[in-house]
Amino acid sequence: MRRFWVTSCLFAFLGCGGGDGGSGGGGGAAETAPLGNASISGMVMFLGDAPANPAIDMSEEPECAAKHTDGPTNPIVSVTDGHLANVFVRVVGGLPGGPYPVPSEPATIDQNGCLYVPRVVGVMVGQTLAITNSDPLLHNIKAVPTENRLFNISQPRAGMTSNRIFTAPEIMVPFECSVHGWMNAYAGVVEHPYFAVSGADGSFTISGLPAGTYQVEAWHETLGTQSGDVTVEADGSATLTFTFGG
Amino acid sequence: MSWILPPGASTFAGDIDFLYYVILVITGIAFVVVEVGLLVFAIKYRARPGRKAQYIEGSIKAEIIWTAVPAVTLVIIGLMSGGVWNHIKGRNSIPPNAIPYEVHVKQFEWNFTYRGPDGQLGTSDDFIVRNQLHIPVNRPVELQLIAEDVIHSFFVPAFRVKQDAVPGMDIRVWFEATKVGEYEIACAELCGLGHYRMRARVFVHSAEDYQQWLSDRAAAADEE
Amino acid sequence: MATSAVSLEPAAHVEAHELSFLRKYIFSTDHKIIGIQFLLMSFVFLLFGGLMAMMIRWQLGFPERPLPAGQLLPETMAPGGILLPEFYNSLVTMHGTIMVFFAIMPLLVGVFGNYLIPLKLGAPDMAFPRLNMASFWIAFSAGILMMAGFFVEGGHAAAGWTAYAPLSADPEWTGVSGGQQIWLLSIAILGLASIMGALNYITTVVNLRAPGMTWFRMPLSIWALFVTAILVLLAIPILSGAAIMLFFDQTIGTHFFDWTDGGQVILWQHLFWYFGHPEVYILILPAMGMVSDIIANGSRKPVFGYHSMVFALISIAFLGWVVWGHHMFQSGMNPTLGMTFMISTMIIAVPSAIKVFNWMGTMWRGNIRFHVPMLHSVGFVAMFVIGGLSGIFMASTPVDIYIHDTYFIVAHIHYVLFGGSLFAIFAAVTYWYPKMFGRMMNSTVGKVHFWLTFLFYNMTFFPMHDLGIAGHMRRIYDPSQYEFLQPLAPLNRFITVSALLLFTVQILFAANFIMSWFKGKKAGENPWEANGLEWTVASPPPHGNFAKVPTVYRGPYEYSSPLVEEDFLMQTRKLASDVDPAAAGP
Amino acid sequence: MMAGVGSGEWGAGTARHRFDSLKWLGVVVPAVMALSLLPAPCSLWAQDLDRGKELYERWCAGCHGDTGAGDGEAAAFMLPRPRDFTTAVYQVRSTASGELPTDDDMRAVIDNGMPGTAMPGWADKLSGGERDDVIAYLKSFSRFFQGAAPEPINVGRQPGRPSEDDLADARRIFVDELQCVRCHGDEGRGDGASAPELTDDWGFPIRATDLTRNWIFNGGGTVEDIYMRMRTGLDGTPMPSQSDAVDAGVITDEQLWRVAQYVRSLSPDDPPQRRDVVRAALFEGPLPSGPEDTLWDDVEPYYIPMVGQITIKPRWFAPTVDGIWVQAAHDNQNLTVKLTWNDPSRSPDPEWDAFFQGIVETLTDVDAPHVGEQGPDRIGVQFPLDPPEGLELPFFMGGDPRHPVYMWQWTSSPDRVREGTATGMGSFAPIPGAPQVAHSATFADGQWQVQFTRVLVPADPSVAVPFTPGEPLPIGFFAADGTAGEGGVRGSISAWYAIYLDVPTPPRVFVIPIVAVVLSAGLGFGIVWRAQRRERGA
Repeated sequence: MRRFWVTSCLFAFLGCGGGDGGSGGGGGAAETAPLGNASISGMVMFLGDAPANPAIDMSEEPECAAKHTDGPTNPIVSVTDGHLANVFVRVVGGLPGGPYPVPSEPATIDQNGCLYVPRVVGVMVGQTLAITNSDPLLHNIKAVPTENRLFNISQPRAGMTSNRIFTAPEIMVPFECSVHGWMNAYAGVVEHPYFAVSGADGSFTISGLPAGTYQVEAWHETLGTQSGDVTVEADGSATLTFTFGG
Repeated sequence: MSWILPPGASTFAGDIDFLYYVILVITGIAFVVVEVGLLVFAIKYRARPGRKAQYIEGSIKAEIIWTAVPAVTLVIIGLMSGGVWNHIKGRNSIPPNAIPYEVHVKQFEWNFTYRGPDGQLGTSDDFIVRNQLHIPVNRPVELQLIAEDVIHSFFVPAFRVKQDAVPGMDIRVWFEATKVGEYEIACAELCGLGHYRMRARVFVHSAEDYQQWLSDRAAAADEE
Repeated sequence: MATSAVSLEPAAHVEAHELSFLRKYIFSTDHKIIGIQFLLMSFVFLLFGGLMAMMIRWQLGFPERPLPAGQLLPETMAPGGILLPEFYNSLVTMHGTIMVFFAIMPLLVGVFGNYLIPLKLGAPDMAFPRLNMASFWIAFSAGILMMAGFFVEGGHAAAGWTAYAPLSADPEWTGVSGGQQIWLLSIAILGLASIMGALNYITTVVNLRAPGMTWFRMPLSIWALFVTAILVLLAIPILSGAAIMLFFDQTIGTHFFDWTDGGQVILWQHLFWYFGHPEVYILILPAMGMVSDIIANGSRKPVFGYHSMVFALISIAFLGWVVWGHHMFQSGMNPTLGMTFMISTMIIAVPSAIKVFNWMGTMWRGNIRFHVPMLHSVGFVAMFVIGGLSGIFMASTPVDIYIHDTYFIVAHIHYVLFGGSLFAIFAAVTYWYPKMFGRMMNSTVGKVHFWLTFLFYNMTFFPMHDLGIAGHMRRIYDPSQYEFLQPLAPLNRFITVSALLLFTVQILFAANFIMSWFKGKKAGENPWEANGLEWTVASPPPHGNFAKVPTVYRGPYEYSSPLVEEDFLMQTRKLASDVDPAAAGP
Repeated sequence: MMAGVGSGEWGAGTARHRFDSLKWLGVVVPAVMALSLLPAPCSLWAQDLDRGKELYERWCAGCHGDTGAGDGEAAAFMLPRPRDFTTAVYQVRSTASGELPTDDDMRAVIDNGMPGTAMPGWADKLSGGERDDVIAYLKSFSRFFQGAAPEPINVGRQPGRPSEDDLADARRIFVDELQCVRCHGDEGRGDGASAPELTDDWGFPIRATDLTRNWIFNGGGTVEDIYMRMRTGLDGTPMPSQSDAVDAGVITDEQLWRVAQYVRSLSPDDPPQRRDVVRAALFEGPLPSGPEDTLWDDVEPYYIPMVGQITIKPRWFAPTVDGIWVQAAHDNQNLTVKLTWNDPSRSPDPEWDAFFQGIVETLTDVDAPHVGEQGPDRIGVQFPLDPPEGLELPFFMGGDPRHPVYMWQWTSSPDRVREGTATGMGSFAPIPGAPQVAHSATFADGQWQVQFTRVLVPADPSVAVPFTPGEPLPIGFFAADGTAGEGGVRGSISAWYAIYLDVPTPPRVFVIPIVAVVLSAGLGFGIVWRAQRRERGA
């Protein structure tokens, strides 16, 4: 009990958005306090043996191939001992009304080794999405949303950055690169800050929540979506596990 | 400055280059005649005080000549071209023994589909190689160009082959490489912001190398 | 237009009724003012188109090198001054569009159609003056709209001036939506203007010829403009229709060109080129006509084979409708059609050949005065020949397989449109400038400008043939991506430098044009000692052109006629032997 | 709420249901109308204590305590302490000193929070009705509210814009008559002579407000707010009401307004905007030689908000420094960075011992015992040691083992700067050898100004970051105030920002094209002009 009040009030004190890693300390300092500081953390598991990811033929893109020492594969379903990465988890029900503070740090996607990194990214409506090119060759970023405005821009040189802002929530905005057909990424555009993407170890954390019962949905590009309900005491971390495959 | 065509590497090169040089010579002559004529007249008949131009309204004979001569030459060129054109692009020009490939063309990639071991296209053992076309030498190949988004154009300068790939149309192009080696494939029709980089390569193998490559590749495809 | 007030003052005093400045120079119904309005507008667009060409050339000559002052361009076009591929495509598209639709076409048809037809036919004005005014202001607004496209989100149209579907039909492929739609709208609106103009020309030529001005006494320039007007009237509606169809595909979800929904991709090409090839002749016939006038005047000789020249014009106009397919040899069109189109294309070369030889014949045994217009006209013939001959390579379908969509085509089109049309335009502008503004353009500068232009022009475009022969594709942003193009880099740089020089020397023309307006030598009624009706009136001609309706006694090319002492004989001059047209009859 | 009213007043046990519903309506409709139309005081009767309690315990009790005594779980880590509602002593009021606040007053604080304290604003988190209920519940903590109807004091209107003389006079009153300077300091930075001794009515140490940052004034930063605070005082704090002075005729009401205007004038017109990139201006001439150098006047200052370090233990929740002004300049040889921040004390300072002790006693610490004695004031500037690959930055506090940072650490006593690397907060490893970072620091009127200067290219790039003009480099800050018990990792920190050393846009970029155009145009026109002259000559 005690610990919670400590953290809670000092978050209120700091007025920072949920204290997630780098941005936590001061990034949000300019923004208003979070609704709370309960957090939902959990795991995305994958049952059974994962489908093999297709190999990518990068023989015509030596600069990229060089960045993949062991033959490049397309991380569509990336499972490490039963944990599933690149799952977009977000709260879909039970939230008090907004508006929610928009973080000033941009969400980021990099094009590195002819792959989008990360493959799945979450971004808030109105938040900047910074798209960079780390490869010394032409990529074009083609987003074909349904709710937002489509764009198709090129980055012919390494080190280029383009910023885009989505104006409407959309699950998910698909990204392609027409030069490299295998390159895909997905951006989940949400109007609240309560989302996360499962890491390599399948774990995710959604923090800054007020106490309450929430419906949480997990999305995967090929394995579909799942949802679960979870109740968080005002004192933070409830856990939630999603299981795909099997 | 060179008006010499780069070396060709397919059976078409001979015919096309020959026609090209024929036209080059004919037009060259016409070019010289006209330009020199203009120059000579310009100097010879430049205005001089007290001299008056000769009042000539025309000459039917002359005009008939310089109507007939170009007309005839041009029609001859046309007829010469016609044969070659039919041989290359004509409806039934594709040799029966041509090896079929499917080429799925999209912004901004060439995806070449190869027959698997069963020697049939459109079966499960087909495999796709991106931006690489491997063909045997001295053997006609037939490409079915399947454009998936916009119009692209399959262009191999060394083979003197160019054919638009139009979405929604069944388009086939054939050629027969005559020199082992590696050549570049370009997209010749503006197809978007990556058009300038829509590059692929043709690898012309000797017959046995080709078989070797094919089996390696099929094996690799199996593992995946 | 404010400045034109100065130059046109002389016209003012003869005006029966004084008009407000606005009515006189802005919303004027006087064909001469409208012609000059077109002239100024087209020159501005010529400048824009030229600047775009310079950017394109820079990118090709020095890829990866920041454009000088490119930092002034927004991030979405050239971050750090280095052009982006999508912006490069927009440039390529707009260079073609601006030059064809807003520079050359209005210069030839808009300017000289308006200015010459009534004057040379002895008419007081166009048949429909207000329609005439409307056609200018509609064209003007189309131009503004077209330029506006650069400032919309997603950038300007990037599908080439030929706007091939589906690239132009679906924003998904280019990322351009607003720009492409603006492009289509602007083209459709411009089409309206062109049609208005064409109607006006045809009606005027048919109905407003002065007594004695029979069909075969019309100057070739008028013949050409007349034929052109017919082509415009028939061709432009097809483009407008196609543009509107594509616009609907873009906006309200029709599927004319959408192959996934029963549309036909290649339909656009057929529609576009069915308009497009006549368009090519729209862009060259008036030039041929005016050059014929000027060469006759310069050589002080009648045009060699006037009648065959006329028939050549007409036959070109007819054949022009059955050759559109030669733009599509490699498009997957039925190869048998390829054969027919090849033959028709070969045949259409013949009339052009006739014209070239007749021009030479005109100079033959002449007494050639090399005034600036004459220089440009001879330059025209010399360059047009190259453009015509290089066309034969493409006409031969097998050779076309190789050179189609390469720089050989680029060279060809520029030899026809720059070496051809633009030189003719320089000739015509300098030739009729005294009539338009009452002052001569300076001839020394004119000659310097001609020779420098001629030199740099050839340095720029002739090597492009060699690029094409080496297989250099057109419309590519960065040639260095291909191994087989890398050896051509030096040649590309050479071309770029030449192009920059070519662009720079045009300053001479601009300066000459502007300064002669105020300070040029005063011109008499007939500075070139020519025969046409326009030379019988003051320079510039008063409102209503002719004090009394002129009577025409002979054809326009009676130079060095044995009947008279001096070496020209005006169409209106009545000799003892002449009978009045009433008796003679047309 | 309708339901609430319905069940609460009529639903219970009456027999005739048809009439019930009618009566129910008869109350609810006016109630709803009242709620929507009437201002807070009148809406009292519609408030719902039960829900107020529920809301209070959910959102407020953690700090303010279940009994409202301001002794919640977290209270012990806060300074200033949460309000004790049982005493009904409220700082922000529109009522005379010692009076109860009106509901509007309480609502204002709940809506906007108390900037610079742990009290957040609730306007966008609780509905209007909910806040009314909470207010009702708060008042139930103290019997004083029973039947009380506090009246706002009536104040005149603000006189027009102050003239120079008005402000000068106001300044005189500020200094001599009302002697605000005794606590708030000569420059109003809360560094007055008696600032160190200040405690609130509960004996907790309390800061004299820094009057140069009106965006964190409790009760608002407008002239009206300031005037009202002066008239009514901030009950429970040393801030007295000046009404008596006015009534006694020591100063006129207008003069008080002028003072309010003067105080307002101490703060910038608009609160500083946080910007992500600090631009280091390019100097042609010499760089500023010290913090006082007037050259700094031309260099744009950037405001960097700071927050308590609450991630690494021991955490710190009540930092002194909540913002730093950063200015930077370079001359392609050296980069110089000037940091300016307000800190009432030049630590360590015996005068502040009491305050220091107060804090140490007040703030029970969860994580670690407090340092025994005042430490120095400290400032830290950090850069990622390795150029960030992609967009991955070191952990924003002192880096992490994989991504070390390069740091400048300055202490006020001894007055020195140390250069080093760190792989996490507190893990500072000084770079051996001669320091490359020169510095000079001045303290005056509760404000530190520290200037760091270093060559762009360090001797050993493996331990020190090179600064490259034209390439943005991440930069972060750490600050600690010794007299406030800050030290070690206790203090305030910033997120990552970026510093960008301006590069001159090569003038040729703009000049050459213009020159080229002018030249060639000039040439062209010149040629034509000469030709025309000859023409006329001929």
